Amino acid sequence: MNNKFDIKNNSDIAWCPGCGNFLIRKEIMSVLEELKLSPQELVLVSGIGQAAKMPQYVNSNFFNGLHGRGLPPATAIKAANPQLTVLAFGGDGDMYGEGGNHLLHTSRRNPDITLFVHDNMIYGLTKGQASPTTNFGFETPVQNFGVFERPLNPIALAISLEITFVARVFCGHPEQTQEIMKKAINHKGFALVDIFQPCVSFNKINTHKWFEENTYYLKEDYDPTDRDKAFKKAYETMPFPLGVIYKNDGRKTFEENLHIYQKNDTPLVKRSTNLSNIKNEINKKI
Amino acid sequence: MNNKFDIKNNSDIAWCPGCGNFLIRKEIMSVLEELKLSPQELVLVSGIGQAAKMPQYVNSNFFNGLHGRGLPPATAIKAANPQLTVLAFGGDGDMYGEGGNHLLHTSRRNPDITLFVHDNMIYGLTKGQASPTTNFGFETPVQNFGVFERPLNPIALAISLEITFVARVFCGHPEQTQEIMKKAINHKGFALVDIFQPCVSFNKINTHKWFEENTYYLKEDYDPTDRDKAFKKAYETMPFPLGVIYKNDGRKTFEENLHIYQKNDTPLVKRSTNLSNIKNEINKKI
Amino acid sequence: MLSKFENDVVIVLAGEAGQGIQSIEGILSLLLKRSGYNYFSTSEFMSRVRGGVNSTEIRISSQEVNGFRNRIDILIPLSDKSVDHLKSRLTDQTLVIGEKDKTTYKKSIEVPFSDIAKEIGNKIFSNTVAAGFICGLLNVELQLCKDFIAEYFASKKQDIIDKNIIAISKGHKIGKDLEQIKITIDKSKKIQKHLLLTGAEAVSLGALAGGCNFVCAYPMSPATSVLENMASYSKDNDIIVEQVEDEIGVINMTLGAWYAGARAMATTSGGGFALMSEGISLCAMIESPLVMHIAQRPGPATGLPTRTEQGDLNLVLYAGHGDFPRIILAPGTLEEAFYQSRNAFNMSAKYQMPVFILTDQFFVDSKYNIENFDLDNFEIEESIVKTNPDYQRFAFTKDGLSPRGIPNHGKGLVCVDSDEHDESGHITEDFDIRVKMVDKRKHKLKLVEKDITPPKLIGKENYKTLVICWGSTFNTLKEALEELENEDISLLHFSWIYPLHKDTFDYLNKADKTIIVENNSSGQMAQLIRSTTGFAIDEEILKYNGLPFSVEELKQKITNLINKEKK
Amino acid sequence: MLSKFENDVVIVLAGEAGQGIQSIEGILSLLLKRSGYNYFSTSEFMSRVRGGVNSTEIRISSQEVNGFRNRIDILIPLSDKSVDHLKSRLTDQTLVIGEKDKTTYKKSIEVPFSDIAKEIGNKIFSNTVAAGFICGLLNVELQLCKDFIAEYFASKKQDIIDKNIIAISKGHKIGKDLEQIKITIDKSKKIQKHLLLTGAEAVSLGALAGGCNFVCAYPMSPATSVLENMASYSKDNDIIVEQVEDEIGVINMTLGAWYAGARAMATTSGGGFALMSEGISLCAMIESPLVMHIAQRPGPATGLPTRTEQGDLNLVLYAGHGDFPRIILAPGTLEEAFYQSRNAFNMSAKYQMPVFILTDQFFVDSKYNIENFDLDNFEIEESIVKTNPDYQRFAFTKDGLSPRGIPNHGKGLVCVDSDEHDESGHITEDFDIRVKMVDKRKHKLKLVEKDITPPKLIGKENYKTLVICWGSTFNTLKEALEELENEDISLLHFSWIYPLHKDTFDYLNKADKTIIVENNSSGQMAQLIRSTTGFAIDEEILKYNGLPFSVEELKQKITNLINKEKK
Ligand SMILES: Cc1ncc(C[n+]2csc(CCOP(=O)(O)OP(=O)(O)O)c2C)c(N)n1
Ligand SMILES: Cc1ncc(C[n+]2csc(CCOP(=O)(O)OP(=O)(O)O)c2C)c(N)n1
Ligand code: SF4
Ligand code: SF4
Ligand SMILES: [Mg+2]
Ligand SMILES: [Mg+2]
Repeated sequence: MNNKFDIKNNSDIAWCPGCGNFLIRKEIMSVLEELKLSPQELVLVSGIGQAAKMPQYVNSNFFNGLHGRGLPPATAIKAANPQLTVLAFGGDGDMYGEGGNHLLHTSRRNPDITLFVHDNMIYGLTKGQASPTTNFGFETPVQNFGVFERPLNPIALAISLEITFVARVFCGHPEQTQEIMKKAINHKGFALVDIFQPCVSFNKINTHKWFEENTYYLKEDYDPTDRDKAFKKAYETMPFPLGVIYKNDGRKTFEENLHIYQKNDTPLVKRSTNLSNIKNEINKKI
Repeated sequence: MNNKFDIKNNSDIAWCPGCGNFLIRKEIMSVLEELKLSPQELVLVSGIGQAAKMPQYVNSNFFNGLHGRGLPPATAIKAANPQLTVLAFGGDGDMYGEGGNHLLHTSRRNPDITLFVHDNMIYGLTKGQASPTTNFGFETPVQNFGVFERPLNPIALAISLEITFVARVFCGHPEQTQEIMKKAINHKGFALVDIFQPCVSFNKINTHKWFEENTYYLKEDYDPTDRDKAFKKAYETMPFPLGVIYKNDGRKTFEENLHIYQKNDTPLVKRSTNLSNIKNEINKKI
Repeated sequence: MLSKFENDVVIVLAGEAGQGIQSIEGILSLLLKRSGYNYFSTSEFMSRVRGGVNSTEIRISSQEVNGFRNRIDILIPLSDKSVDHLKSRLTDQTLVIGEKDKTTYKKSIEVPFSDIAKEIGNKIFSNTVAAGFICGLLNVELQLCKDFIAEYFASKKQDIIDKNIIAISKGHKIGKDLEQIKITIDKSKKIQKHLLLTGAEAVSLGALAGGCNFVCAYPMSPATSVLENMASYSKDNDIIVEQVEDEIGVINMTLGAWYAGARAMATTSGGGFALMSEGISLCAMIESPLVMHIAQRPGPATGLPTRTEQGDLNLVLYAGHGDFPRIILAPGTLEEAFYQSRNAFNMSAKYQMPVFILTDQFFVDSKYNIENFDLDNFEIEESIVKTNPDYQRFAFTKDGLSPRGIPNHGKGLVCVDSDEHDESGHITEDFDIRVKMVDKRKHKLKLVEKDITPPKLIGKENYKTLVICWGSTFNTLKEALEELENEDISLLHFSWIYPLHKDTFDYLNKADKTIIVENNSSGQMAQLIRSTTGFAIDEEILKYNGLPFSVEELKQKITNLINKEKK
Repeated sequence: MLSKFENDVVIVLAGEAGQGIQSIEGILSLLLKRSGYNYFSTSEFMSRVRGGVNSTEIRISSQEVNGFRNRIDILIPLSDKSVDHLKSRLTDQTLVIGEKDKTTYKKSIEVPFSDIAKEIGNKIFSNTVAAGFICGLLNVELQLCKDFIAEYFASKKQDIIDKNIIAISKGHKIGKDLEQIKITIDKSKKIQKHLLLTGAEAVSLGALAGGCNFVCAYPMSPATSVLENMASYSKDNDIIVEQVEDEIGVINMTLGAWYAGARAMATTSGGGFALMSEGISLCAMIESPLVMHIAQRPGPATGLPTRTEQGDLNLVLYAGHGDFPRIILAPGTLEEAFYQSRNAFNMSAKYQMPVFILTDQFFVDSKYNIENFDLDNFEIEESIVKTNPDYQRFAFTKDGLSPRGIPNHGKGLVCVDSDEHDESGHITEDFDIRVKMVDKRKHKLKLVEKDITPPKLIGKENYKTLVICWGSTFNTLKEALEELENEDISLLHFSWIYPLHKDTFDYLNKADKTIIVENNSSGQMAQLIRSTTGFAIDEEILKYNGLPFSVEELKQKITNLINKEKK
């Protein structure tokens, strides 16, 4: 691959051979190149997990933070410097488990960032415990009687939160995935792309083949701006619909709503402090 | 009031005169009495906030824990002793803000507990900052340019999570509220009752009158088991629908799913340890 | 009988939450300060929005004495339970002034605030009457009062303004004409130009002056006031203020903001800070700057949420897993709070480590007048470098600090990672790099040494007894020792807690007897001193009922300890 | 040339994650132990599921020596990079045995494990061949091997079982026939009856024996194995095991479980524990029992997630806001791990305070044989009382402990509150009750004193040099000191960390020289000792590259320090 987002030692990647993450990486790099972004203006943000290692393997700025905590720094980075393109990556455990509360509230803020969740329905890095999206009945060394908690439906959740762009893809379909990734990044506002990703080491149920067999694409005439329809789609399983399931344009972003950007779009980080304003503030106390 | 759930020094209650919490307290006490529960078999669990003080003012067992953290202990208490009736109380900040992640995942477990959220659309105890449900444009000393985050829609969220009983009431309507409280407690599985509650000290917008004027009751023929319709209702505002908005019977509860209760319904806390089993476990290591 | 108060009077307002103590105090503080009085106030309140009993102490004095006094000279009870609530602080000299039913104490003067207010048109004016009354007692110029009231209520309707002016005038007259009381306190023109600040305001203004432009917080008493202040400054200053969903979001957002190039601060209390422990560890690993204000309240858990304690020092010292450096400051005065908060930003940016400003409820809610700040000779240091294509965020350098770049400022890439990483910021499991990175982070604490503010010695150098304190107890303790007039006792106050100043041991070792005063139950500062220097402080004066020390109590306790020794 | 190994041989398996080192070790450990060898193994691995290089050390010895050895006698490399990865541990004596392309080291013996496996039918049998080979080297009875394999693969198809039996036999033959190696190690029948356990299993079985019946956790290396063990026990024992959404949920659920009457445990590592800090404070306030296992790994932040360190002692000592008591244990041996974990439940229930069991990756992943446990003379203490109608959860009592009731067990009500509370558990702001409650909680630490396990002294009583350690470093250090054969040096090991045993100072003070050994970068135990006793330990041997100490390295470092002194 001759892509400016590729890294030098790309043979050192710590994922398992055959892991869906390799596909996602290739796809996102293509998209970034196609979008003519520069590594400098791009920031990849993530938590911890196999998915969350993505930033390490893309030539760009990155903030690879704590497990579950990708969204708060991503939001802050975008707010402090809206000229950056900010993409967040995480696993299903990372973003829907440990970090669930940030997902709820990031949706309320609607920052102009894109979140990619590598949904392998398992905790990969910690070697195969159930994640919030693990299927009912799945046995693991911890869930040794099989998972009985209802799997989280991230699409329904996202729609209920009115996340302004909600899509699902399967990384085994590069063309379609790239198309949707592009749309998600171009979308103004918070976008969630739930990526079906096979974990070849710990998820022997939801395999490449399984995803292939249990997904289909939304038709051209599907209208993602219709929330009611979107909900219906969100609950479809076996096969699961792929594509942009819900979309809600026109809502202001977090950055746009911030007072400091109302009249002046210079990024906060490029402004300097105004000493006389500070003095005024102090002298109010006389 | 001559109710066995009333407390001796009920004149010492730390809420503001006129606060909606007094109504909720009265309502819940009536319901508890009506349901013929005993204080001993009842456990009220809460976090921190004005709403979360409720257990202090009801004559029963209680676990008044940390801000945002009511649901995990409630779940554990019910699991350790399913013979107890476990009710959780919290504020909109408590349960939808700080504690949001537990709401997501408690819904997946579906323990047989009831959650009452006193939704006053404000942080009461900390004196008037915006909560996750505060209305758009509301000004506070922190949100001094007005709230611009989209308020959380707890009903839509709850339905998307398939919480098995989702209702909304206005505490200013004791009769209807008690009816629904009763249903919620009797419901087998996790039940959420979002209670519109005026905060007379810090919320001068969403007042008793406002709630009165901006709510209506779902008709008798409304079918709460229809998820699609429930979603539609969830997004209705001004007026907001009151009543049981969504219901999903028949799902197994957390306790029912636990291996230890598959063949034996003696509460865990009443069982004693079996030394020979332990020895067996140890001797497997020879 | 005539009650005389010379050079210092302690007036206490008491009443239910919501009755308006805060607004009376708000009016009085500005009026008294502007008319040239030294002003000090502090409040204690219950964890409720209405009801209960709260009280605010107001001290007016000829000298700048800002200690908390137990003694009450004049009590103005607004509710029935007020006198009972404060009974332990009433003396034979105390005068209780107020409405009939509330003035049953032995020395009482009835002033029907409410009736007067009702005459004016509404009971709500009674607070203004009471404020006027105190101004009258203190001979504040009537015109000043009237002008001030017009200004204070400027946003209200004219009718309300007018009636408040009547109210203040009526109260003023009663106070002025009252013959049973004679208060003689010096005023000064200098004071009129002073700032009048709370601890929270001093911290907030300091942050503003230090270039803070991003504030994240989740509301929590007693730290919320700093959040609210920063929000108020954001009207005229470029500051992003965001209330976050929880404290974990707060710390992670704050770190994201610094990463992008902002100068960010968070404010919280012990319980919220506990939730940030993991994030503090991230801060250390990515060598991010971070300024964090922590206003302590009594724990554990929810504890006494509106009261005061110095019980979170250990938490702040050790929060986060793994070994890493940090700086902890604990201002004793408003000046220290301002300058420390201001300098915290440069320092944190320079050393790329967290700087904690540790206050408490007593400190943030206390208010007094101080000279205006010196803003010269200070610059917001441009600690961010423009990156080259081969930029490495964690480069090993001679001086031990890796130049900090931010995204899209130069040709390089800025990569930070919570895993152990190589110089470029990428994950590594190389054992040697690991060791070098740990050493690099640890070494920064050495670099800080030259910046440490030494502890402040009050009193003679050749003391016999050394009383040690830290943070908010300073003013009260200083006053107590001044009143003891014992030349052999000096005071050592730490406003820079960690790393401890190198002279600490020598200071302690010189004394025949050492006494530490801490507003907690275990002597956490004494433990820190011992673990660092090995020095075991002889005596501890600890308080942990949720209230601050008073001057009287400290005088007593120190005297007891000194006498005990003599026996 | 003949390689002879007497009484002790260190065999290291190395290869990529996923290549099967663990399964070879799994087979070998049981086979060797069951045939009467003293067995020790420990693993180091990268934070990845496939690829990289990991290694497992297996020691077989005549004596029970369970220290980590740096020296490798026989290396079996399964991947190309294995030899390079371990080069610093190879000596002139080291033999590298394996496939052609991997045995380029100076002393190498080629054994074509894969080719043999392929002959049998599939490359995957090569691990069994390798296991058989080592058994052959060690003269394990072939029949034992075959029987064991049949048992081990019992759940597989007969064809697979058969082929594995062929594989082990073929490997065995090669090993047995190999003339270049002669290994002489004593076996013993006694060992056959021993338990073979990892640290994680010892902790887990201890918890089981202590009556643990509720386990909450969020997966986190290296603590997950305890969660998985407990889950496996839940098949035949009444245990609720729940994986929670996050660590905050974990701690709060655990406290809820205790409140209802369960005996609950959580297991985590430093980062997860940091998130529980606020919950620990709640535990203290509601005086709940709590047993928490914390397996340390190198921080800060994500750090080196699969490696080892003792860097979280300070966090565990001080996590949570406010002042309150806790107990910290850190087992040095499997026996200690079992008994401490078992006793933790009674102790925690009795004193109503958190008990932390502090291990680390090295400890939980190490495995060796020990005598079966003594389960007599121990009872799960019924610490729960039946409540009366006037029951008060936080009653002030003579002995300082409030009898603990649970809901619906008796006529009383059980009320617990994170705010400061009165005896009945209801919110209070009464200043006197506050003080009494703080004192009551604090006093429990005094009560604990009589239960504290004293530090263990190995060596003569009249030592000149005292080497101090805690937790997992015990076995390695003990072995190092034994080999030094210096009568003047004794070892003092702390398995009970906090509160420190009262004799600590005397032990230290008796020595001419004190040396502490800690697997962290700042000497956290030394700090604790200093802050508690004032004693400054002379020398620190610290290691923080993510690896455990080895016997060789400790011998060297201690010798250097002793010689330094002599100069
Ligand atoms: C606070 C905290 N808790 C737990 C962990 C351990 N941990 C690391 S990754 C992970 C989950 C991985 O699952 P997922 O997020 O689905 O990512 P995947 O590896 O499957 O891509 C966990 C639990 C951690 N690093 N930090
Ligand atoms: C960890 C933590 N953060 C913050 C607080 C402070 N706090 C107490 S109650 C509360 C919010 C109250 O709002 P809500 O939950 O809506 O309850 P209400 O008082 O409105 O009933 C907050 C932020 C706390 N106690 N603990
Ligand atoms: S464990 Fe699963 S998700 Fe992780 S790298 Fe391997 S295949 Fe991919
Ligand atoms: S602040 Fe609001 S919610 Fe709290 S008690 Fe007062 S009125 Fe009720
Ligand atoms: Mg996953
Ligand atoms: Mg609220």
